[in-house]
Amino acid sequence: MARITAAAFTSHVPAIGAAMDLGKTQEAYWQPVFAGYEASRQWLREQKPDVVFLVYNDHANAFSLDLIPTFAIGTAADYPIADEGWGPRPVPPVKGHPELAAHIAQSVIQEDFDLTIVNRMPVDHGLTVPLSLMCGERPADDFRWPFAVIPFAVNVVQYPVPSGRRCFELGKAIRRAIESFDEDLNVQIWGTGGMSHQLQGPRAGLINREWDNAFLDRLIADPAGLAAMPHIDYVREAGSEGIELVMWLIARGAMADIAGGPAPRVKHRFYHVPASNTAVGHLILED
Amino acid sequence: MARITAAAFTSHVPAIGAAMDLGKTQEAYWQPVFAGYEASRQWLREQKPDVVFLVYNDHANAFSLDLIPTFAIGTAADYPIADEGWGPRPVPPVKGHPELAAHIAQSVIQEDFDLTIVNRMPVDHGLTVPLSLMCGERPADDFRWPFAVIPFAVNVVQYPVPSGRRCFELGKAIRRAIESFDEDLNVQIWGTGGMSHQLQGPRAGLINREWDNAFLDRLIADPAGLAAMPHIDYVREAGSEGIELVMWLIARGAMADIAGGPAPRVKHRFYHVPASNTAVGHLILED
Amino acid sequence: MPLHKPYKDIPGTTIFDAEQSRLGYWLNQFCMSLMSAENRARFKADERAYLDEWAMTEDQKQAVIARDLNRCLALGGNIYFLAKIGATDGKSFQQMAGSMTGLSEEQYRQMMLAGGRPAEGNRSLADWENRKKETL
Amino acid sequence: MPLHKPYKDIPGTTIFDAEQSRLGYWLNQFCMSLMSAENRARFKADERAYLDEWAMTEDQKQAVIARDLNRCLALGGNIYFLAKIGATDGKSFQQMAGSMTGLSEEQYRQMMLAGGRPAEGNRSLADWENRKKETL
Ligand SMILES: [Fe+3]
Ligand SMILES: [Fe+3]
Repeated sequence: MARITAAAFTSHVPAIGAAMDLGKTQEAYWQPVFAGYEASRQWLREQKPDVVFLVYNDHANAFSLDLIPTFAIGTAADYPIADEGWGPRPVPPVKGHPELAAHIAQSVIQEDFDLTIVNRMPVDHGLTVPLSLMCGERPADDFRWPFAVIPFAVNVVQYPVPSGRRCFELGKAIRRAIESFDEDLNVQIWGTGGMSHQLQGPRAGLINREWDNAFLDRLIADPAGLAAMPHIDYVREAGSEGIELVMWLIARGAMADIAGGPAPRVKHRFYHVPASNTAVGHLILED
Repeated sequence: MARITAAAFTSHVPAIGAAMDLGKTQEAYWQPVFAGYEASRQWLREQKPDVVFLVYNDHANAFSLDLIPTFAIGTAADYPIADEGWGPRPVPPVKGHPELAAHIAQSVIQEDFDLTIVNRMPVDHGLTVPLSLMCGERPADDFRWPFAVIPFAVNVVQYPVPSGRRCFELGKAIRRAIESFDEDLNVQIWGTGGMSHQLQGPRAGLINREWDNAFLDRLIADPAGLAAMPHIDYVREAGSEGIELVMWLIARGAMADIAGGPAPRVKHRFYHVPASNTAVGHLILED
Repeated sequence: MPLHKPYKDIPGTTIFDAEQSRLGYWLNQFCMSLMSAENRARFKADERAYLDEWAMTEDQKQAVIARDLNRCLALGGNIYFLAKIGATDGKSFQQMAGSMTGLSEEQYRQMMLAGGRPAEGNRSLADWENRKKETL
Repeated sequence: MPLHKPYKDIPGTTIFDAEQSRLGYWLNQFCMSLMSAENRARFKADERAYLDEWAMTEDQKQAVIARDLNRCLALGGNIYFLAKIGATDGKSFQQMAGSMTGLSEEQYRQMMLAGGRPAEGNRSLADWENRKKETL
């Protein structure tokens, strides 16, 4: 039986990917960011997940205004790396897990989540930066990610985006789906995006350290309460792009305690300002 | 304030479109089918809706296997006619209602329906055949449809399709959304597809007159009960493509009685076998 | 626990679920390409060459060339996609559906005119098993 | 009753809702086209000619040519789409974001290093109104 063993949460700032791709990780500006992920890389090597269910948002790369799915699940065997305008990142292509992905899609659609199923989709920094942060640079002689990935894209670009509560409920359904899959798989679920940041308008550069840390506290100890927070609070307190944090509630909703199990263990917690325009937040919870 | 004044239900058999396009409507085979819609055409001319919210399914024309939305709402200003393999039907292009469509999308997404918003989409016989049946041939000197259309595409091609109950609940939410739109609009909602038919395999040609008529009876008098019917009953009793009938529950769920108002008036009811492989069912309910 | 698939009990019917969809991905995408007149012409000019442009299995290509729609279904095809092959051949949906039933075109047309295939005796695998026994 | 838009109260911020999306459809689709190296080269070779291929308003074209991102936002642009213009120019996301704030690139970078723009005083239109009054 497949089981969710841990959840990881992390910002997915594009500049972090660029810093890795351009060999700047030891520069004074970037060194503290990457230091915050050293323990995580070690942890991930030990955990050896078979599959990561990776919740992120596309940033106008796979989806234009022609078609905007609220929730899109990737059921493909592989996903190319998007050219976001700077050329594609020099990272390995992403291998999917079609069987588990299709199983999850089938299960949660039957639980009234109206997913869009996607079989062709380039993946952007929202998905590849978390992989880079957590896995480190991929060596030329083993240029692949060490596990399969199920991309799960959430619309947080055009309003209205799904509510925190909807995301949290979806997480619960995803847990049930994964746990009903026959094959013995070690599955992690990652929530990405955030923390506070605003990339647009005269208010760009907004950072709210206090609010971000309260968000992390509540994500650990009061996720159901946190899921009730309305969108306007995210935007007002954490910047227009801070809304990405609703996606973390999908991963959190998929953990054991929400299904009546024991509370998760906090394996790692990290917070840093700034990375480009953004506050970096990171959390690992083990089930 | 926009208001839903009526719901119409009809099969959307492609051969019916072909019969109209090829001038065969007076042939003995087709004459009874079109006779069943004469009263409807008169009724529609009198009703003069501003907008028809048209629930249908795409038949592998707008959506390939690359991307399969469970529910897709069209918010575009216009929609071209699909070339389904025989060349596009010679019918007018479809004008949308972007403002109302976007309003509905925004409203129901906030009510936890995970729609996909679509701004570029060719429309196939699922949408154009009901328009042709209800409006009649369009004269060369007024080659346009007499109202705006909001296309609402439901996945009934790849399993799992949404449940009857989900469709019915969505209809309720669509009603609330339409009634909260500021402009004074006469809106109809149409449910299309069905009735019993199976297009594939050694069992192709299945028709179930008794079941179809019981479906019509319950759609009128017991829609909530009907919405509880599981998919397997549709497939077993009404053929593999009979599953399209779940879409009728969206339109039915949007009617006044479901929101606590009076029961609808049955303006017209028609049933005929066969049109090509399919039983033709048709119903007009006025609020 | 694998997903519950009650529809496996319907005789003579292939439900297009995620499993079939995976199997038939390229077969169906090939069919989708026949939505343009240009591709239809290219396909008709040299079926084999056109099919070889797609990552389909040899079985799938053979089933398409043979216009064996039942085989196409078994190999992951979906009827709405497959219909585009029939459209390219100038066939109606009734001709396509009939071709899968073992009836002649005229027999199928007559069956439909007479009210179609009844649900009675066609609801379950057991129904078809029983019929086979009676026929023996 | 029109939809409730509480986010209209956030200062210096344009929330990309359905209304903005309609306004900016072609502007954003133009931006999306810059995802291919070939299109980026064509755009750089003759911006005006490239823009004229799109059903954008003259205002939108002018705002793009001027690289006035705030104006682009007002005309329906979304920042993730607009970022592709910056990418084409070889700009980082920080340079783009900074360009909308009225600060110099260096001032913006320093503000971020010092912990970013505080939420305090930037939560509502009233906050900004009050600040303006104090400055007078
Ligand atoms: Fe992001
Ligand atoms: Fe249909």
